[in-house]
Amino acid sequence: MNAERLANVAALLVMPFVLTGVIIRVKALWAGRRGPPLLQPAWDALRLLRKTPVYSDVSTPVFRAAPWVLLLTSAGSALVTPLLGTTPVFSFGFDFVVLAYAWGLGRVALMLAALDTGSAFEGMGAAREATFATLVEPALFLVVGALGLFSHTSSLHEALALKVTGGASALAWASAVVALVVVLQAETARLPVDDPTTHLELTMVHEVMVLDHSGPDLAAIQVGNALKLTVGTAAVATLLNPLAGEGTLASALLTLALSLGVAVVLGTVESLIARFKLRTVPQYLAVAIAAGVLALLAATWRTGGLR
Amino acid sequence: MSALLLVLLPVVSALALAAARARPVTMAVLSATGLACTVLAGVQLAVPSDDALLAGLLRLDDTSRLFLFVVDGIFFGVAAYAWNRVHSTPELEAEGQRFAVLSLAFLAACNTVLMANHLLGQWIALEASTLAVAPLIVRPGVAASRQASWRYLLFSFVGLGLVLLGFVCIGRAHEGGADAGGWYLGHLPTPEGPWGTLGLALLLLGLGTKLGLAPMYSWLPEAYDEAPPAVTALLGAVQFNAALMMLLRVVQAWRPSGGALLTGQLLAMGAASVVVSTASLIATRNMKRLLAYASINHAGVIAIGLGIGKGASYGVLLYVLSNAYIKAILFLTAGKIKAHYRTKDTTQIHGLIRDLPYSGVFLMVGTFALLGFPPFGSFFGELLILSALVGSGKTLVFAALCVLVTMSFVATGRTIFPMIWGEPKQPVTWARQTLGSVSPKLFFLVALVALGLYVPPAVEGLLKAVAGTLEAP
Amino acid sequence: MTLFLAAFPVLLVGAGAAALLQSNRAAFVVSLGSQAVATALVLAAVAPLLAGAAPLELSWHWPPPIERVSLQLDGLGAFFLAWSLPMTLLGTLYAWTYLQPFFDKGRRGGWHFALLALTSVSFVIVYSVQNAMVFLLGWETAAVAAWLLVIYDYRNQKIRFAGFNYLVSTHVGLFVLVAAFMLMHSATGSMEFRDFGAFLAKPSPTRSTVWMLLGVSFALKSAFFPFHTWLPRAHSAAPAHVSALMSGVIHKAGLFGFLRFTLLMGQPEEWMGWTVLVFGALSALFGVLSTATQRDLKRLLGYSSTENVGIAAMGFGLGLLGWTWNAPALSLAGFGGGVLHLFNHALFKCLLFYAAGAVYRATHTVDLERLGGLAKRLPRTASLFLVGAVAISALPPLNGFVSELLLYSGLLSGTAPRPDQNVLLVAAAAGLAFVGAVSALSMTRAFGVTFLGSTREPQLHVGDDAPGTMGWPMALHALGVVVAGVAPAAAMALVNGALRPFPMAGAVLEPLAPALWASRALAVGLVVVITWSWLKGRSARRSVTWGCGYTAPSPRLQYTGSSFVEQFARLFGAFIPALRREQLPTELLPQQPGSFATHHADPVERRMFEVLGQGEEYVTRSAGKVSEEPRFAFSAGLVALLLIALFLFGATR
Amino acid sequence: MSTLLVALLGVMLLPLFLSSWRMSLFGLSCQGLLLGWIAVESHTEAPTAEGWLTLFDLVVVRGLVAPGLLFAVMRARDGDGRNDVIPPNLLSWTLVGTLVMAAFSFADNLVPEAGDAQQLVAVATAGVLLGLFVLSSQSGTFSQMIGALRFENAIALLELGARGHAQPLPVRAGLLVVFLVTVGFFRWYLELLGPSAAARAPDDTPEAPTL
Repeated sequence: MNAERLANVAALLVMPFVLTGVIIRVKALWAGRRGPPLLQPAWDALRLLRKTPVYSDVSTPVFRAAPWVLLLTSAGSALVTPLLGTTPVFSFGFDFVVLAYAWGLGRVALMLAALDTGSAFEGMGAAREATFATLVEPALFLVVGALGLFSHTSSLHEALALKVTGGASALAWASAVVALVVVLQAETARLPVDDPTTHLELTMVHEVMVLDHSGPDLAAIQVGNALKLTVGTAAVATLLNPLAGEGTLASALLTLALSLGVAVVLGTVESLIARFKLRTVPQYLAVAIAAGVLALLAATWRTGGLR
Repeated sequence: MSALLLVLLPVVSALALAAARARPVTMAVLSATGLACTVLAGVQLAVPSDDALLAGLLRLDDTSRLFLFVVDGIFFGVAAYAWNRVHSTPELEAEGQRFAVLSLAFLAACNTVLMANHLLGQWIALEASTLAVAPLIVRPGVAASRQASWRYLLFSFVGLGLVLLGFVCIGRAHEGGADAGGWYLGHLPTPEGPWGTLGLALLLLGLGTKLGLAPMYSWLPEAYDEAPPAVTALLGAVQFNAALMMLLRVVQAWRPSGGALLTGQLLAMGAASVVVSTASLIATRNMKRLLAYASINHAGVIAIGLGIGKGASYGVLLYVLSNAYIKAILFLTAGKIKAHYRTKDTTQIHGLIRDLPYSGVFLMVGTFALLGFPPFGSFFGELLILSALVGSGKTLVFAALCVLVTMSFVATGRTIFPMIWGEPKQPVTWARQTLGSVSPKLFFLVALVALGLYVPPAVEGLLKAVAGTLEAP
Repeated sequence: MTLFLAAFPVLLVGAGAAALLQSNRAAFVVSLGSQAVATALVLAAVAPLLAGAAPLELSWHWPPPIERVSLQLDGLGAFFLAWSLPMTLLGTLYAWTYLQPFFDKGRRGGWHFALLALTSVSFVIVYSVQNAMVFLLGWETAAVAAWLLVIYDYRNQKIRFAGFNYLVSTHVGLFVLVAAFMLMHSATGSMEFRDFGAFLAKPSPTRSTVWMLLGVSFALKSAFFPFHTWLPRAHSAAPAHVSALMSGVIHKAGLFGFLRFTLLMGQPEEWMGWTVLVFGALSALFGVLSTATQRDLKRLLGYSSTENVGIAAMGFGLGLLGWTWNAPALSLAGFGGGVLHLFNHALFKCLLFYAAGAVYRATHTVDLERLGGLAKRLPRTASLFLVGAVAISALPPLNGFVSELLLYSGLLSGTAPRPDQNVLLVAAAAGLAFVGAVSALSMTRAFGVTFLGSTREPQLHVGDDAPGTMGWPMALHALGVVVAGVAPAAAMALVNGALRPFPMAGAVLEPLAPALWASRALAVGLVVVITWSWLKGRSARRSVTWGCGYTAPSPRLQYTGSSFVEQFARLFGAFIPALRREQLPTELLPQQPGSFATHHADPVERRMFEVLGQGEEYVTRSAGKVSEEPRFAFSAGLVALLLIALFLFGATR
Repeated sequence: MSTLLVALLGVMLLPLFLSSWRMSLFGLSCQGLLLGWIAVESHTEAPTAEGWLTLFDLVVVRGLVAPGLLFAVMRARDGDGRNDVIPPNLLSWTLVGTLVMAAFSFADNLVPEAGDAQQLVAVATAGVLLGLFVLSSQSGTFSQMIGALRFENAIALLELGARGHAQPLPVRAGLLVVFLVTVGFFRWYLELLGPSAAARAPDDTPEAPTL
């Protein structure tokens, strides 16, 4: 068991930068460019760590603490998710509730930091982030609750390792994948919900909240986001991986491959479609909620449903 | 023997005051007589003597002893208030003289009603009390008060006429039998057959008019509004209880035989008067008229309580007694406030709690008791009546009563609370209220709280006995 | 039992003395002293009960109409008393400084402190009495005392209206409660709760009606969704400590009443569990939506009481369901979660209201649109408000998270007998998650807009931070919040005492031990991170906030409370109607400044006032028609006479 | 006996249709006298003290004293002698007719066997209903007094019919005294208020302090 935990910790250290690098590289390829080296996000983080931060004279200690709270909660949540398809570093009953609410704490810290700077743009970003979060949370609980009902468990990694046995569990599995992808895109500010590389503050959601952060704080936020991306991708990969629960080397490698695959898909999606209008994003998030409800209803289906 | 004094003493002092022109001592004699009657009633309460007087026309039993003590106590309070008023404003001398004579005659008549053992005799005493108080309603120089006084007399005349008609009809029910008993309480003719039922119905309609219940009640707001506050207190607390005593005698006597009609008509009239008074409470802007409609509301609830009977009698008695004290306090305070602000319009009066601390507190506490807040007797009385309503299966009436009482609660509170706590418009200075002028109301207040929280065992025994007589067997 | 009984006269004497004393300081000391002695006495009597001693019984004769006054102090009553009285004590301490401006203007505080002692008396009565009449007496005393406390600053008409609105609502609640009691009294013939219990044990249509009536009256007392209209007005009008006590402690009597009668009833029916669960969820949803959109900080906290009471009711609903499916673990998770959340809510709600009081004391306004950047002037209040805000949004390290985790462990456990029931429970869990997210949004908005950024109204004068006597109650509540979050076993010791009278036994928190260890680890991490970043950043370079090159930034440019929630409010516009008052500039070069303000009204209240207004106008019109002329009365009499004759004809024919 | 009753009914109805107050008062005194006559007719046994008292009450008090007192006041102040007792329109006249017919059908329903007793009850009920009808249609003080006195006479008539048991003397005397004092008050109020409820100008004298 310790070998798996060590592997998980190693994955936790490496995967965030690799996945972000893959997404950036795929977008560059679609745009016909070679794109930066795969580990560029790591180098950026190191560069920022060496810089000295500059704080707004309006801000309070909350501004200074928020990035590190985000990093702490994202790292904490990563410890609980099955990065390599097998048992994560820690696994206990209702761990995904702790995960969801830890992400909530990180998000609240970031929003407070945004409001602390007293700038109109950051307030706008915090408002949008808060509104989208209110739609993402119920979707996450519906999906993981439904999966929990299927596999009669309350811990995250057993729920994700769903065995598709009948029509009902197939439907649940499919709608869970759709819902988790949408939740992943909303949480980690990927297109079509939010464009990380845009320069026009009025259109940003996540980036505009971190406008005023500099130096190590900015690095902490970027690593925190990368960690959330890893957690989301690993969850989707574990769900896609047919032999998720066995804990063999093959299933670990398959999960890694699937994670990279998901990163590639995300990069492709980002390259091909533009960002949704702000008014339609809630409808897009409603798709995740609908998928969650569908997964939940599948649990009551006669064939393959719960006995 | 001492019971007879309760009637003779006021009559003698009334005659003395009428004859003599001794002005300054008049009010003192009035209050002294009031005090003497209260003490006598207290003595009767302590050592009950069950002798029949005046060839059986008057007799003291539990009900009359209880009501005698309460009514005379309130009369003494009103007399003390009047004495203080005359003492503080000398130009009321003449009016004080007239008030003393007539109110003593009124007291004598009311005491007779409370002690009567013969229904027709009781009727005569009630008519006499009406005649005694009618001229008191007239305030010199105010045309509306003359109109109100005439209407009061007219309605009483017609109401008591109906009662007499009822008696005649019940008498006819025994066309053949040589019924020697006549109208003595011990052995009354039973109202059965068409004549009997008609008689009982007319009787209740007439008494309802006298009590201010539904169909013919429009005299009450006018009379309570136009009369001087001391007379309003007499009307509301003393005359109401005298008329109620006659209704209690009727209920005690004929509940077994005419029970169904009794319940039906009392419930109907009670419910109708609660509805009408709630509507008028919401609409009125005049302070004394508001209190008048509130007393119609309470009369309605009492009628409903008497109508049900089963289990509600204790509640009804508690409600009646606390109601008497509440009306005494509120009418006297309303008088003081009107004299101070020169207006009865509730929207003009503000900041009472600071302008007139004593009256403000009395109005607040009186309104609390009026609306049925806990520490006062009316709270438990109302609860018992409501529980008996539910107990006897009349849940529809219960629901309607709850809604109506809440609506009247809102209407009364909405009008009176801004008066108590508002922002005082013009700082009018007023002679500091001495403890003397306030002591009668203080005494009523103590009695009110005692009725609510802790009824002394002696009084409790009496209340239970009286409630027993009102219950259906 | 004598210890407990001694508290009653002590409080009454204290209240009486405080009312009569002329000097405010003497009245305060007397009231505080009597409450302190009473609290000590009650805690001494209550402690063994929480540890599991047998309930104390006592009854003695009282003249009618009460007949017998019987007291029975069991675990449930002990739990409520254990924290109600100390919190009222802290409220009285807070009141002394908060009311100083009034005392300086010559206002007498004697009555106010007396009423605070009287509120404790009503707790002692309501939480221990077994006789219906005395229960109603205690119930109404609490209502009247709270009303008189709310209208302390009676000079202001809005405050008087809010007080009267509250009084009428509680009076309606009292009538519904009287209806339920009298139905049971007529069925059993006695006023004792023990006999009511015997009647309630057997399922029957009357039992269901009585249960519904009790539910409505307790819902109105605890301000559940359709009956909550009195709460926000009363809280924005009342002094801060009165709002804190009312929404933290006094309105918990409703939930106590519900638990008391659930115990008396014994085995519930399944539809009762679902009704309470759905009713609680509805109340939580509506409460949190209104919390997100209010402009007035105290109204905002008032609505969040409706939300948290709804969450506690979801726990009770879950407990009832577990009881009917005889799944003890589920039932314990439900009742345990509900009662723990009720206790946690009392802690952090009082903290938040005290902080709001400190804000009002410093700036004389609680309107979010004018506040901002108060953290620099009121550091202690800001940090304590932050602790309360994090706790109320149920974020991990603090106590709100523990009780919601308990609820989730019940809702998501999947131990219901049929799959469709499990699905409904998971849906309820999703609803709870939505409520948690929106509560996070509203508390971020409340804290961020009030304390962070810069003051939106430049000429707003901000006074100094809360002095000692206001600071200590806040600090104690914050300490309670942190301890209940990090070491929930302490809070569970109280809650287990409350759960003892319930038939199902078992460990409540043990299955969640690893999750709680995770949140403790997170707490340690947070402390390390916050202190490290606070030390590191003190000496850092400072400059202007990045404004994308805009040269003339002004504090008015900041996101205000309404703009923060504008997109969210548009999503849920049906539930929270937005009112706009605007005076837009018309000409090309506008001379005078335009104005624009948005308010979010409470749809239930607007509808209620609309209906009441129509009714009153109709009654006034019709009452006006009936003239005072004797003619009308006599014609009515004539009609009555003819009716009697007709009735007689019917009889004789 | 029945002719007397018919005469009494006629005396009750006639003044309603005329508009002079003299006719109303004259009607009242006729009613008193006829009542006395009926009392003498229906009680042939030896006259007792109560009998004499009743006769005195009917003939002297109701027949002469009451109308006389009111007559003095009305003559002193009244101008053109016009005073309607019921609204002078066909609707009120038809109502009077229906009320009388209702009284008769009520009587034969209540007292099955036809005869003097039934007729007496019918006329008495008609008197009660007419008295109340006058009261419920007039707001003038004088008309209200006429209505009240008609109502009282009808009760006295019904009482005559039910001569079942003798009242003790003090009670009968009490009834008489109370009626006399009431009529005295009627006279006092008539002087105070004036015959018709003309809307007097509201006296704006500052309100004197009252008790």
